[in-house]
This record gives sequence, structure tokens and C-alpha cells, in this order.
Amino acid sequence: MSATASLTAEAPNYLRDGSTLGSWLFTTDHKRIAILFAIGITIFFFIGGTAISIVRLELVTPAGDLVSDDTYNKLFTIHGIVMVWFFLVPSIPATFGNFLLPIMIGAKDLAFPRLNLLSWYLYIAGAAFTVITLIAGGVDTGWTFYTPYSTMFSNTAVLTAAAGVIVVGFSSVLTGVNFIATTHMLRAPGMTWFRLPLFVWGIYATSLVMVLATPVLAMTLLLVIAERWLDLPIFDPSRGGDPLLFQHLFWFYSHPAVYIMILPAMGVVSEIVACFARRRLFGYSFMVYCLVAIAVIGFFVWGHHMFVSGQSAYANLVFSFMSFMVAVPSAIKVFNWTATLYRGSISFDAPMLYAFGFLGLFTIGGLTGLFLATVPIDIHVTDTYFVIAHFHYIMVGGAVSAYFGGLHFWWPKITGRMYPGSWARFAAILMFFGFNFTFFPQFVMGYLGMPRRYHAYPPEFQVYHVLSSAGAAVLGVAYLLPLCYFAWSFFYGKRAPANPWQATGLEWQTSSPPPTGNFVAVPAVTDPYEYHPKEGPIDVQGQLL
Amino acid sequence: MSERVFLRTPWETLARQHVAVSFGMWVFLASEILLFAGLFGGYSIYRSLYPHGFLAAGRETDIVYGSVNTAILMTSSLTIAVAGRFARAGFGAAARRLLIATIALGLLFLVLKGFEYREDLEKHLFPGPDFPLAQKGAQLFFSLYWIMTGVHAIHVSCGLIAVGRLAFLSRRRVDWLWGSGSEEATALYWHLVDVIWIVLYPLLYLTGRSGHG
Amino acid sequence: MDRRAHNNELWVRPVLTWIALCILLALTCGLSYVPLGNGNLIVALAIAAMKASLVALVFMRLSEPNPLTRLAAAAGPIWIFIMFLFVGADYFTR
Amino acid sequence: MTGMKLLLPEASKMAREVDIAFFVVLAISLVIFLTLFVLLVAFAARYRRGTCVPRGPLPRVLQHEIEIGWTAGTVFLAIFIFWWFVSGLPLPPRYAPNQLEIHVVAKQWMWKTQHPDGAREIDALHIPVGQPVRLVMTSQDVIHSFFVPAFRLKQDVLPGRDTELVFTPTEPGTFHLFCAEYCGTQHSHMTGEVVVMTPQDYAAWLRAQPHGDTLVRQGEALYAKLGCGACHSPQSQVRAPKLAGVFGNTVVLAGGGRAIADEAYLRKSILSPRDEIAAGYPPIMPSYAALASSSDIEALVAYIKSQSVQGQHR
Repeated sequence: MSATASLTAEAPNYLRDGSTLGSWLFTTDHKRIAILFAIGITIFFFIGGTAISIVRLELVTPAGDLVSDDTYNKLFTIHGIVMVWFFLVPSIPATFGNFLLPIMIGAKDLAFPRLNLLSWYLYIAGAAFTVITLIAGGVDTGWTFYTPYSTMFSNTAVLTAAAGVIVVGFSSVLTGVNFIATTHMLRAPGMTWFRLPLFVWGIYATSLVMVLATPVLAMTLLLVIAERWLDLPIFDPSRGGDPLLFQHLFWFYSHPAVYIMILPAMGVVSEIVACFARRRLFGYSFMVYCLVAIAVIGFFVWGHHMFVSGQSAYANLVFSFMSFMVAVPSAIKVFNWTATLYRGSISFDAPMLYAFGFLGLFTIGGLTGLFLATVPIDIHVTDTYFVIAHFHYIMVGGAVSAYFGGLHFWWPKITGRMYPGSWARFAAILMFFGFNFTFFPQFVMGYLGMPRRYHAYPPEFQVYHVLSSAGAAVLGVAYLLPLCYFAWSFFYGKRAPANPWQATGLEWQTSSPPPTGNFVAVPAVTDPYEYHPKEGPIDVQGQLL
Repeated sequence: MSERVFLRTPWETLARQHVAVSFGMWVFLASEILLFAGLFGGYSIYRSLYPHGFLAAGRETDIVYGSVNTAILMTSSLTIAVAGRFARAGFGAAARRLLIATIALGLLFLVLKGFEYREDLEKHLFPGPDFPLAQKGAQLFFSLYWIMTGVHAIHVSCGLIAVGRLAFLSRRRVDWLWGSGSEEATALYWHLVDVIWIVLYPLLYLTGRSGHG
Repeated sequence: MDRRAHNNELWVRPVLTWIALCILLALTCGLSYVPLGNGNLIVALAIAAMKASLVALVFMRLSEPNPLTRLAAAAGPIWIFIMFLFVGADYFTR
Repeated sequence: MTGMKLLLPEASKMAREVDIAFFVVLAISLVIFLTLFVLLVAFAARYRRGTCVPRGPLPRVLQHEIEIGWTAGTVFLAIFIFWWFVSGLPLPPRYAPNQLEIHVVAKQWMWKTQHPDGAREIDALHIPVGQPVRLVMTSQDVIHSFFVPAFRLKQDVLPGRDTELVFTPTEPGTFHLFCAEYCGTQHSHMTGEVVVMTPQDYAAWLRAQPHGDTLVRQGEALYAKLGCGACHSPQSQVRAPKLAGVFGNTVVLAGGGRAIADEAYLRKSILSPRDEIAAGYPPIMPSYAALASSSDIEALVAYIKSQSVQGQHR
């Protein structure tokens, strides 16, 4: 059947509900807003990726010979700002969360659809500030904006960069408010709290962190702007201020921000693992408690970024202890995912490959977190490539793997099209190896003392940098592949059935892509992950009886 | 009056919509409180580091403006609270008049704040080379003073826009005030602006009044 | 509904609250001129907390039994407390 | 390109302890990771779709006990690692008399070090092996971080405040010194070397240095130049606290309260004298923040300190 024929046969759905630009830019449909967000974060993903590609190229040789040190500093700063606030924080919540949260709980839309659109416009406004920053020559403070460098010394576009982050912060606060209200108020009859899919729990926990942490960042950066622009003394030590206060306030947000990125990723992986292992999730209620525990304990650990900052030794121990405690629920989640595979019937489609990648990489990221929680080890490896490798294992190995996993899992639902499975599996494997190739050498050179944010470096580290840059090239190709086959799939892919993976979950009960109101008939709510009966035998082929 | 006019997309009943709107606003208010948390944190740390500077600087703020403005904001809280109760009881016209009183009080607050700012600037109380106090920490106090009151004034302005929107949209049909649920949310926001001022007042205006502490 | 109870709910209670707020304002303003050392700050903050609670309980109708709203209202102060606790863990042990 | 290096020299007492901690945590992590990895691969192979293996539901009891078991196990392990490294934390002896006290001033993008006898270095630090060293560090502009990988030591260097590092080098050699906290354009050029020498070599090296004034002497000169004695000398007409002998004493402050006259107090008293006035004296001293640089203050403090320490009076 030709593509045109299949298009005419298409049932009414949200994609076909108006095709003018206005029908997209003034939409209040959560699914369309999710697409708008997806377009935004994809653009920024490639902006941030381009910046870091130049950085990796520069680092192939020990001498800083490709770009000037000033340019280099601006490149890694823009990479950090863009990737953290314009890609990772909105990535899963604003796209999949927006698209799926109402459908998964059986609602017609988010609680406040117009507020949702406002979130997107705030994101775009923040993005505009960032683009202005780039046009104005960039910013060189690092994504951490440490004072007094950012307020008294840098002569780059700190003000617009900080303003962009503040504005995009309000976007994530409003998204968080919307998600929390939706989860509380719009669950379909029968959808009790302990029947919620773990993805919904992940989004809910993340929303709590967004709402309670983001405003602190907004105010901190507002203080930076006030000190820099109005010359008000706040953090400036020569006028009595304390730069460590900035670090406390900054990390009060920015450590929980890591959990903003990883909690939804955990939700995505839970959905995928259960579906492709055809198994009820092992320890569902423990998984829920762990998500909430991570979200809450995650607020108590920020000081582990400050072990060498001049913070008191007593505070170091307190934060160290809390950091060990937050490792516990994360570890339990990994055990539970692994145990879910036991007696499963596992197939290795692309989403599952990404989920496997997540399990391995997140485990490495989490375990290296133990090193950083141990004060004497942290003193040696903090501010080195060890830390870079650690948080990329969590944020890229974890969150980005899950993002791609989710994209491959829900793509048929979102677009109504299938993608070429073998290409997708190839990209997943390439991404996994490219990633390890890029970041594993960084653990070693970090331990050997290679400081981060260095434009030129002693020659003995070159071998690791070359390995890392080679891996980054592979990783870059692996990121471009999905762009190509998804673009192809969107126009020419095979029409997707309502439930291509035979998954449970309400989103699979409606058509692909869903109609504007999400459901034609009221969906039937059951326990989540009913992939096999609770009691009794299961077919030896692993099929449901 | 029919519910249908006010019912918005995802909701089945107006009652549920109202609960959700005010719950959503409460969640947002939690976020707003955390917005000020960093300022309160900075204030506490610097006050404990420079107690003398803070007491000396606290004496320089204008307690008359501060106290009158506190009273004004508390009164505006009363008017908007009663407006909501009137609207629910069906006294729409009276409710609207109270909303307009709230707007007037809010504007009065901002005007007085503007006069106060002018006097502060005449006394060179903006941190900089002409700053009159030598004690260490006094400039930090005034940095926080300007930022705290400035951010609060922005909140008052946002609140005024929201209350103004209510007054404007209810000009034809006063039952709109009750029906949409936005009266409740707007009032909650306005009350929070009041609560934050109530906390700022002792920090900025009552500090150091009892003499050389 | 009983007319008096109705009036009560409508405006008597809010107005009484407003009177209480004004009395507290006068009290805190006056007390700030009495030399109490560190007591000044404690008294001023205690009165501010009382005023804030009055606004929250009556004007913002937090006194009505709604667990969800109360939870949301408690979250802000609790998280401020967390911030103070852990920032203090550094500053007061340096 | 020099060859691939997997191990870093352990050149301080601390380095050994950090390495032990590092490799113990590494071993624990490897055990956990390999267990999970083996399980993942085994499950993925055994339970791949289509294999003929039993797939019944798990007994309820088993589910619960395993969950509680590994939760308890993980909590125990986390607390154990924490307890283990805390119990092993060395408490650096501060102000030990045998320490070699070296002052470090960081600025964009340079390390300036000064030895007790006045020898100065830029982007380098020569120290004798086996000798406990105490670095007193401050920054003139932004935050820097003093990082010597071979010593496994790192400490941020803050403007307006002293931070310290105490260590004992154990191996002679030349090691990297890095600035580890991003400090602006030429951050990656803010490097240097730490040269650990035998005591004899160190003595010879020290003799060969152009002998600048000692920190104490510089302080003395500044003391005269800035006219501190006009008020603080015992002969002065102005009533101001006598500085000889003040270091290490407890000062009673105006308005109650006490302060130990340590380095931080002296530094603060020079920069913002009116914050903590000694009881009985009028608050008349102006701030010297604009007149004295960070290194000047270090020198002044060193001089005042020398006036208090028996036998060091020169």
C-alpha cells in the first residue's frame, strides 16, 4: 500500500486536527505542545552537541591550537548551559511527560492546558535569551556561574545567559505545577495511586523537585545579575559577601536538578523493561517508594559538590553521609529492574537495547558516585575528568539513553508510524559503544589528575583525550542516525497499530496517534504491568495465556 | 446560570475544576515561597556575620512607610478575601467593588513604595561609593533591602494585573467571578504577596530600632 | 442557613482577623523600640509568624480541612527549613 | 605523546591513604557491578523470547524477603563505607611547631609562593621531603584551587579568606601543580610544578635564591610605611591596642563577646576594624582594605605574629 493511500485511511487524530501554523502555535492540546517542546529540545541538543564536538576536537592535541582559550571556555559553557537547562531538564518531562501523563492516567488533557502552552512560550523566551547570548559573543563562566568570577571578572554576556536560565526555570516550575495538579486531580476512575505506571510516578517525583528547587536557582541567578549589573554587593568578598553562599544556593537547585533528569528516565526504563521482558515489575511498591525517597533525599546532598570549597569539615561529613543514603534507593531500583528480567520472556527491540544500556551505564555512574561521596577520594578527583565522566554516565548514559529508549518505545504512538527496527538497533548499539569509548577513558585521566575545563594540558594525558575524542566521533554519528530514520519514518514509515508492542498501560488502549481528546471510549483501568497472571502457569514460549 | 460557560477542557464538573485551580495555585505558592528562600538564607547568614552592620543599617529604613504599607497590604488582603466570600454568596456587584478597592490599595502601596525609594536614594542608601554607613555589612543589608522589596514589588504588580483581569472580565457578568475559579486562585496569590511582606517587614524595618544593640 | 452564621462566614470573621492583624502590627512596631537584645528579633519574627498564620488560616481558608491543600502549604516552609538546616551545618561549624 | 600511564605516583602521606580508600571502593564497586552484569547477561540469555524455561510467577514470600534483604544490605554497605573512611580520616595537626609555613597567593593566572625566609617563587614550589608543610593560601581575585595530583590534595583558594593545606611530601620528584577551579580565560595555563627535594638539596636551593626580605621583614616595612605604629606603638598619644603579644590571646570585645586573636582575626581587624572592636578602645581605626593588597596583609599578619612568638622576635 502506498503512503498516500494509508494517509487517506487515517482516522482523525491530533496531528490532523488543523494544519496551519496557528493551529500549532496556539494549541492547548498537550500532545501538540509535547511536539513543540520536542522540536525545541532537539535543536538545542544539536547546538550543545556541536559546541562540545569542537571542544573534543580541540583536546586531541595537548597544546591549545584549534581555538583560542577564550573560545574554548565559551564552548564548554554553552554546552553545559544548553544541555542542562534547554535539553536535559525539559527532555523527558516536557515531551513524553506532556504527551503521556494525561493519557496514562486516562485524562483528556493536563489540568491547565493554557498554562502548559505558556510553559512552552517561556521555554522559547529563555531560548531566545540564550541565542542572544550566543550572538553577543557567548559567555565564559561555566554553566555553574561561580562568583566572584561571574559577577566581578568575566567580561562576557553573563546577564543574558543568566536571564535565559531564570526564564526557562519558570517554564519548568509551571510544567511541574501542571503535572502535580494533573496527577492529583485527573486520574480516571479506578486509577489509584498504586496503579499508576512508574513513568507517571517518575514524572510526579520530578515535578516535586522542579517546583521546590527551581525557584531557588532563579533567585540565585537574579542575585548574580543584581551584583553584576547594579553593582550591589552580595557575594563579593571584597565588600563582605561570601562566594560560598552562592555555591550553597546554586547547588541547592543544581544537585536536585540531576534528579529532575534521572527520575523520569527511571520511569521510562521501568515501562520498557516490563514490556519487553513481558513481566510484572519486580517490587512495584518499592520502586515507588524509591522514586519518592530519591526526590526527597536528593535535597540533602548538595554539599558534596563543595568538599574542597572551604566548607566546614563537619558539613562535609553531613553531606557525605546523606550522599551515601541517596545511593541506597538508586541501587534498589537497579536490583529491581534486574530481577524483573528473571523468568521473563525478553525480546531485544531497540527500546529494550536502550534500557539495557541504561542499566549498565547508570550502574557505573551510580557506583562512581560512591567515590565522590567519600570525602578523601572526592578531594582528589573533584574538578577533574573523573567527575565529568561520572555525571555523563548518569546524565547521558542514564537520562539520554532513557530518552532515546522512550523515543523508540512511544514513537509509533506519537506519530502513528513504525521505524526501521534494524537501523534502530544498530544506532542503539553504536551509541552504547561510542559512549563508553568517550567517557570511560575520562575516569582514568581524572584519577591521574587531569583537571576539567582545561584548554591545554600536559602531554601525558593525550592518549586518553584521543581515545575520548575518537569515541565522541562515534557517538556523534550514533546521535545523527535516529534523526535520519525518524525523519524517514515520519513520512514513509509503515502505519503503526494501536499497540505495536502488546504493552499494558492506557496509552496503548487508544489509537496511534491518539485522537484530540485522547480516548473515544472510557479506558479500562487495571493493575499496571499485567503481562502475566499473578498466579498460575505461563506458556513456555513466554506468551500470555 | 449554567456551569457549561465556565467548564474548561479536561474537567467533568465545575466543582472539581475549582478544587484543582486552587490546589494548583497552592503548589505554585510553595514554589513562590522557595523563590524567597534564597533571600531569607542570605539575610540570616549575613546578619549572623555582621550583626552590627545590620542593626545600624536597619535603623536607616523608613519605619513610617514600612508600617503604613504593611497596614495597606493587610487591608487589601481583607478586601479580596471578603470579595471572594461575597462572590460565592452571590453578591457579585459588592464583590466587584471590593476587588476595585483591592486594586486601589495595591496601587497605593506601590506609590508609597515609590516615594520611599526616592527618599532612600536621596539619602544615598543605594550601595555604592556614596553610601553613608561605614559598618561592614551595612551595604549587604541594603543590597538585600533593594532586592527583597524590588522582587516583592514585582509580585505586587503581577497581583495587580491578575486582580485587574478579574475586575475587567467580570464587568458584564459578575457571576464570572464565582464561576471560573480564577477569583480563588488570584486571591490566594494576593494573600501570599501579603504574607511575604509580613515576613519582610520585621527583617527590613524593625531591625535595630531598640538602639545600639 | 442561619443569617448570623452566614454573615459571620461572609465578613465578620475576616474583619475580626483584620483587626487582630492591625493590633499585632502595632504591637510588633512598638516592641521593636524596647531594647531586648536578641529578643527583639525573636519577638518580631514570632509576631510575623502569627500574622502570616492568621492570613493563611482565615483569608486563605487553610483552616478548612483539606489535607491536600495543607500539604502543599506546608511544603514551602518545610523546604526553607531544610535549606536553613543544611546551610547552617556549614556556617555554624566553620 | 608519552606512554600510557595508569598509576599516579604517591608522593605524600595522604596519597597512600587516598589510594587505599580509592581501591577499596573500586573493589566494592566492581563486585557489585560484575554481579549485576553477570545476572543481566544470564537473564537476557536464558529468558530470551522463545526459550523453553520455566516462567511461573515468583512465590510472594520470596519476593518480599529478597526486597527487604537487599535494601538492608545496601543500607548496611553505605553506612559501612561511610564509617570506614570517617574512622580513617587523619586529623591534620594544625600549628605544629615543625611545620614549614609557606604562603601562597593565587591570582589570575599565576601562583605566587613565599618561603618563611623570604624566598619567592612563581608557579613553582620547592619543598624538602619528609617535612610537614603548611600552606596558607589566599586569592587576589576569583576562586582558584590548589591541586597536586601526586599528593592527592586539593583545596579551593578563596578571595578575602585564608584556606590551608597541611601535608608531608614523601617522595622526591617534580610534580604537577594545577588550578582546579575554573578561574577565567587562561585557567589552563595556571599550572606550575611542585619540586620535592632532599633536605640538603632544599637547603642548597634556598641559599641560591635571591634573598628577598622575609615575610616578617616585609611586614615590618609595611608596618612602618603605613604608619601603624603612630597609633599602636606603646609611645603613641592615640589610645590603640598594643600589638606585641596579642597573637594567640583572647580579646574581649566591646559589647561583650570574645575573640581569639588568630590570623583570621588580625586580617579582619586590618580590613574592617570596626566590626570587632577590642573593649575599651574607641572605634577610630580606618579600614586598610584599599591600601594593602592580599600579600601585604599576609606580611602584616606575619609581622604581628612574630611580635608575639617567643624567640622569633627579630
